[in-house]
Amino acid sequence: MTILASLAIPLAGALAIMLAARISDNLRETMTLITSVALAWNVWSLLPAIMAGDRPEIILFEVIPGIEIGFAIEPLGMLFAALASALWIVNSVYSIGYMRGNNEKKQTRFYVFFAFSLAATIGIAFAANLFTLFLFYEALTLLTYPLVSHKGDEKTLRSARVYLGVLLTTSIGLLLPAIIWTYLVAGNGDFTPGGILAGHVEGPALGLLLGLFVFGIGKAAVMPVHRWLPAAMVAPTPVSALLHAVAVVKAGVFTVTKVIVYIFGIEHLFSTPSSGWLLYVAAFTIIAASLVALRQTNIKRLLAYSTVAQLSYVIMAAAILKPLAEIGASIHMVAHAFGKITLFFAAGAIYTASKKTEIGQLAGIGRRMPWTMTAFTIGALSMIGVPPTGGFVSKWFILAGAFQADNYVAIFTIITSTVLNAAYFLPIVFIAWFGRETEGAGPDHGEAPLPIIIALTTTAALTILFFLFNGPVIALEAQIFGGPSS
Amino acid sequence: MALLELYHYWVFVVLLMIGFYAVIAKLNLIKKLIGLSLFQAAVFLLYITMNKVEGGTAPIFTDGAVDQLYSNPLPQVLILTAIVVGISTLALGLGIVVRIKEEYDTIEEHEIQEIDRQ
Amino acid sequence: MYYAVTFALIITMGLALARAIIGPSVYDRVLAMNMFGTKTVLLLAVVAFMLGRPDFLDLALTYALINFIGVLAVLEFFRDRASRRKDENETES
Amino acid sequence: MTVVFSFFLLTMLIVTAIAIVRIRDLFAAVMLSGIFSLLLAANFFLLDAADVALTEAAVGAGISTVLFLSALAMTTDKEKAAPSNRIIALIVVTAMTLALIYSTFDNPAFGDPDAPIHQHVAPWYLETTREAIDIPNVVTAVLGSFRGYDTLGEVFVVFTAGIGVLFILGAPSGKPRQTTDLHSEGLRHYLVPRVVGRMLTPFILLFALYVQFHGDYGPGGGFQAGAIFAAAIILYALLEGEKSALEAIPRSWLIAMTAGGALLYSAVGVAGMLLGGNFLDYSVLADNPVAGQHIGILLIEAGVGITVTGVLLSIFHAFAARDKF
Amino acid sequence: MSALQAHLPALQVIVPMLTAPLVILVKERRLCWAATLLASFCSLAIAISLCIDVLNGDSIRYLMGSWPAPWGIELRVDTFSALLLLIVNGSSSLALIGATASLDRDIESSRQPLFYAAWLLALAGLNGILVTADAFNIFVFMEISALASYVLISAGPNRRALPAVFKYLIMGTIGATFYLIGVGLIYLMTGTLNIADMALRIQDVADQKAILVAAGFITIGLALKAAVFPMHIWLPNAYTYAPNMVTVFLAACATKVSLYILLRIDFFVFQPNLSGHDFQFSYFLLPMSLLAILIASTVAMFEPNLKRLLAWSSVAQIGYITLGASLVSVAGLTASLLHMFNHALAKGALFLVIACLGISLSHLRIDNIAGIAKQMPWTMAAFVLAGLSLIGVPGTAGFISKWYLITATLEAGSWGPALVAIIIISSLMAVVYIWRIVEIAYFQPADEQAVVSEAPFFLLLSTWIAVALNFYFGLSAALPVELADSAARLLMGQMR
Repeated sequence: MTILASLAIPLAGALAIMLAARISDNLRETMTLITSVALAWNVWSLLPAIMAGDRPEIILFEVIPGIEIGFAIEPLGMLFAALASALWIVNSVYSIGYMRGNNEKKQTRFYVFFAFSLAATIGIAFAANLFTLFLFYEALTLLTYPLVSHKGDEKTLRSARVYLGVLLTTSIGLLLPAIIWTYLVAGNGDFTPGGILAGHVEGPALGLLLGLFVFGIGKAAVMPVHRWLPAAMVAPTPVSALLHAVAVVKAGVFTVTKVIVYIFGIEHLFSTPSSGWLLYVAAFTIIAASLVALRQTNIKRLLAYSTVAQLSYVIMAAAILKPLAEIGASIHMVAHAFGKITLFFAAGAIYTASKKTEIGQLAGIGRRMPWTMTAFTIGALSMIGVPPTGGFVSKWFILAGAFQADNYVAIFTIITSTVLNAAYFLPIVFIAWFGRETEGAGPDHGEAPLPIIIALTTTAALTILFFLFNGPVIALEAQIFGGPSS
Repeated sequence: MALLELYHYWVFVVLLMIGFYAVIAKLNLIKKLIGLSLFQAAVFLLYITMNKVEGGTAPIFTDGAVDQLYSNPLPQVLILTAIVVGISTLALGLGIVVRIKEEYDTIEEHEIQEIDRQ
Repeated sequence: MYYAVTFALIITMGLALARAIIGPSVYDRVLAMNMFGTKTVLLLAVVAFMLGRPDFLDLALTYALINFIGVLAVLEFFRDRASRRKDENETES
Repeated sequence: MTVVFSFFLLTMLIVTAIAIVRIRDLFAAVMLSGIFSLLLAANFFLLDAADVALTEAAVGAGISTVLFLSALAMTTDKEKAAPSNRIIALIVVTAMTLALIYSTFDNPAFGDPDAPIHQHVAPWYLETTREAIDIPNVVTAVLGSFRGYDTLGEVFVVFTAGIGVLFILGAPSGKPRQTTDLHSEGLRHYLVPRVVGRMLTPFILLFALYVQFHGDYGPGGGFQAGAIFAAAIILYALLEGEKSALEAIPRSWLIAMTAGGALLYSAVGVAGMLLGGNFLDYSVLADNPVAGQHIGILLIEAGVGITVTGVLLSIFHAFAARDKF
Repeated sequence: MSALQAHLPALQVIVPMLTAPLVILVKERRLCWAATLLASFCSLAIAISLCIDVLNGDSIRYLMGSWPAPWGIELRVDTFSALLLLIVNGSSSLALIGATASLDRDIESSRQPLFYAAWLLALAGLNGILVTADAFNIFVFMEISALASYVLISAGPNRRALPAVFKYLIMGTIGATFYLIGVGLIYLMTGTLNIADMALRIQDVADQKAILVAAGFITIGLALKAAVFPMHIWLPNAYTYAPNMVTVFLAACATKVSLYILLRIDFFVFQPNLSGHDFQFSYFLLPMSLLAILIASTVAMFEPNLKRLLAWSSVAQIGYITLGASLVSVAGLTASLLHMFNHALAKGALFLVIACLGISLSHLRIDNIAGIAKQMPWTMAAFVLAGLSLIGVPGTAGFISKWYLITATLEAGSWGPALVAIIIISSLMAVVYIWRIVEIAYFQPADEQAVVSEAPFFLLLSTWIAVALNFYFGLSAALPVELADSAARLLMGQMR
């Protein structure tokens, strides 16, 4: 029942928001907060049972014989749902400040679709089989479209078209055939520990199927299907946060990981040489995206490319196909979420306060906005992987996995990209704190509105706290993969 | 004699194609409808040709005749229906042509297309 | 005997048909059509006897009636057209 | 010997058809198609299809000629010389002709009594008609009872065409036409047609009734009777003018007839259902199944006749009324 | 009750057919509408009842006039016909619920009784085709429905409806006559008109030349009526200029019934008896289907007129249906039949939206609807949702058929992946032409002067029922899937 409640709460919330908006804006935003807290409460209440090894599941109904809509909770999905629902609270607080601070129009539509998107995200996280997952995956694409195209001018529409186009093309064109293929050969698409394809698909065909899945899940933004991510930068910052940290890209890498673990099966993939290409593609994406990020001058675009690179960390970690690396993948999802949401919040705070969007304009801004830039710095360090931030933990596990597999490509990639990350983040931090502000370059401004500050401080704190207290997450994930001790 | 007997079928084919030609090649709408009725008439001929039994007579019993062969009544029934369908279609088609003339002041297909293109 | 009559009728029908096709004036065609109808009635009557089914003379009767109505309709239309043409000519000149 | 006669008639048929297609005067084309119908009907008669011959003559030479002429009166009677895809059409048609003629070589020989077509269902009809329906005209038996459902469909096809023409020609016209009062006058001022026509009209009506009720015994039946009945009224309209014809049978009656005939037919079918048989089962209409069949066929033929008369006259009036805009 | 139960196949036709003459005797147009609606709903109830019966047991037979088949006319309802009966009666009922506002706009009240009668006749004709087991009887009812639909289309408010309907009349009559020739040739060789009996007796025909010609005539004739590419040229204009409600009704079912006859006769009579016919059938249908899918979708992407855009999309969707059938396998046929059902749902809903728009807009060009989502939020929301079903987004009915179609093509062998690619490309084209409309309706600034208000309640109601059905059958597709699967097995079961 709790599973269905998790789905129903955001939906009911959307309705409540719609109705509340007729009365007053304050009520509408209160509704958003209430809904997000209720959802988080509900999702987190599932945690103890899952930690204890329980696997609740529910079959809603049978669509066509053999294909059901059903939900089942396992550690990976639990982690994702817990993450998304928690970050939604923070994001809601931030949204209130951002939307008001920038006088955005059609705010009701924004909050309603935000709530809908969360419902779809929870659906993805808890899906019990490929079909259900695909259903919510597509729903998420469509429900975020109004958010991405929020501004509604010609340029935004064009970018939103790219967003929708790439995601729909890949999902209908590659993911759907892959899913149907899976159902055809395996008879079902249930997520089963150990995978369901062993004995059905072997050799080169397996590599092909993996390709269909990985490139079909466009949300994972593996090159060359990453184009939608920079394009979606036209959206308001809370939406970017949703895309990069809370829901969309996380849904992508989550789906890839889940497919690798529960459909292909790590063992089966590891024993099939033709699937090895995935690691190289992920490694290439990491390096290439980092190089592109180096040359960006717009903060949000830089962050977008950084996301492309970080996502491929998860993919690469999953593709190492060793338990430690898999744990690293799931932890990196969390760590990156905390770090990246902090960075976006900071970028949005700068925009709200000063309307600045370019890196060159940031000189000396640390003195005007100390809270914001502190958070930004923490986020950047986490991206690079410097202790004491969450990013360090995940890189540690991934490296450990790579050594376990004697995978030197992965090791080399991680080291190179760490250097590159440092190369594009540290200059920003440096000029923000130590650069000299050009005279009369912009309006006089101080910190961003209070809700924004609260939100970004919270996430920055989380980034650091995750370094200190990551035990439960590892324990949770160790249930599937066998922990570091084993 | 065999060829003479196949002649009925050939006439069916030739009439069918004359009608078909008129329908596709003629641009005057009324001429098309005339062609259409020729086209259908050919089919009537096909069916009625089938119904004939050598040495038979129309399937209407005559008093006192024993061992009389009768032609097949079924195709006749079918064609009675088909004739009615044909005239119904024709009436409807002509109604439409009259309305087209009122609206477009022409019943030549290419001229109508010309007007619509403007 | 029936055969000879039938042949004669068919030949007459052929001639009437030729006139109907060649025309050239409307009157030729109307006359030809009328004549053709009459010959068909005769043909039907003769054939009915030839096939030994004289009860089919009803059919010939129908044909005669239809033919009469058909010719009248043609004439009516023709008169209509003639007067319309005259109107058009008058308005034009 | 009839085969030889057919040969000539069929050849004339083709000649007429070609002439119809080639001739540019639509008026002449319509007259020629009247001749075509008569020829076709004569052929049907030679092929033992008396009922069909009767219908083809009444419909092809009578009703459709009148319809075509009404339409021509409102449109034009000259086909314009126009660019057309004649060559392509000719090639397509020739190719199809050759292919079809090739396929006919395997057809069962013309008139062969042993052909499958004459062996399977046809003998059953002939036998069962004698036993179960007991009327001489097998065609009427098949039409009215064995395949009465088809005939019901046929009545509704006519009905659809009727309401269709009323609907289409009931639309408001694009532009008003100049009023010519010629039609309403009719041919009243011409002595010979008027006298002959007046004498003939009652006889035609009487003959229509004969065809209607003699359908069980000879060629004829509801449809043919309806067509002849309508033709008689049309003749009256031609002679005495539209207006008088409408006074004789007003429009509302025609609508009622159109609907009433169709309803009568269906009602007979439903009655069969209510009395414990299947739809259109006439045997249950009377104590004696054969008598029931007689009643059923009589009633449905009446329904056919009424609807056909109503529809054909409605169509005729719809065309005629349009002309006087 | 059980006595009535036995008569259901006959009543399926009689109820709407008998109401037609009654309707023209009534002068009051609302009364006519009510009678038509009532008859349509009765008919729908009968169809549902028949559906349940055939799913529980064998096919239902009914002897007209109590004469035994093949001498008398037999009615036979099996899962295949039941599926189509649901589509036909469902779309008619749905369209009628909200029809009044739209029809009052297009047709003068004096002519409305005739219009409703023609509607009922079209419905009766389509039902008649679906329940009969007699090849000639099909022809008769085909003509009733065809003539009635010419009348319905000619009611279109634009004068261009007239040439469009004339073209339809010519092509439709040619198609029906071809069918008649084909039936005649088979009758000549077998001596019977009952389809089941034909299939039996055709085996004894030694020489198949005439049968082959008959198959050719029947296939081409029915393909003409079903608007199979490239014989679709009558369809776009006929659908565009018909009154909006008529488009809802006919677009959802008319061409599908022709396809029904095509499949029924082909699979019952020709496939089992003509050697190599499945190959000929595939090779005839497959390329045409693919061309239809690609070309019609391309045209739709650039078409400025909303209705014609959807009409072109229909041509493409017919391509999907014939593609499934051309695979000549249980999976392919299931996909094909399922898509008949699901496409009727999606297209019906979309044309209902068009009808909503047509109430306040006189021109349905794509630039006329700029920003209209603000004035007509319910209408455009319905458009988006129905559009998703047409695209085939999961959770909608359209997805279910796409799923089956891809499954079937993947099973088809070496051709499979290429066919899947084409299906997917055309799905993306559907995204383009649907999204083009959505974007303009939602994001372009509206013309401030235009006075546009939301569509009337009943029209919106039927639109949203259609949309809801799209989602219901997208999430719980057991009924259509079961029907389609059973029908496909029935068809394939005829092959030996």
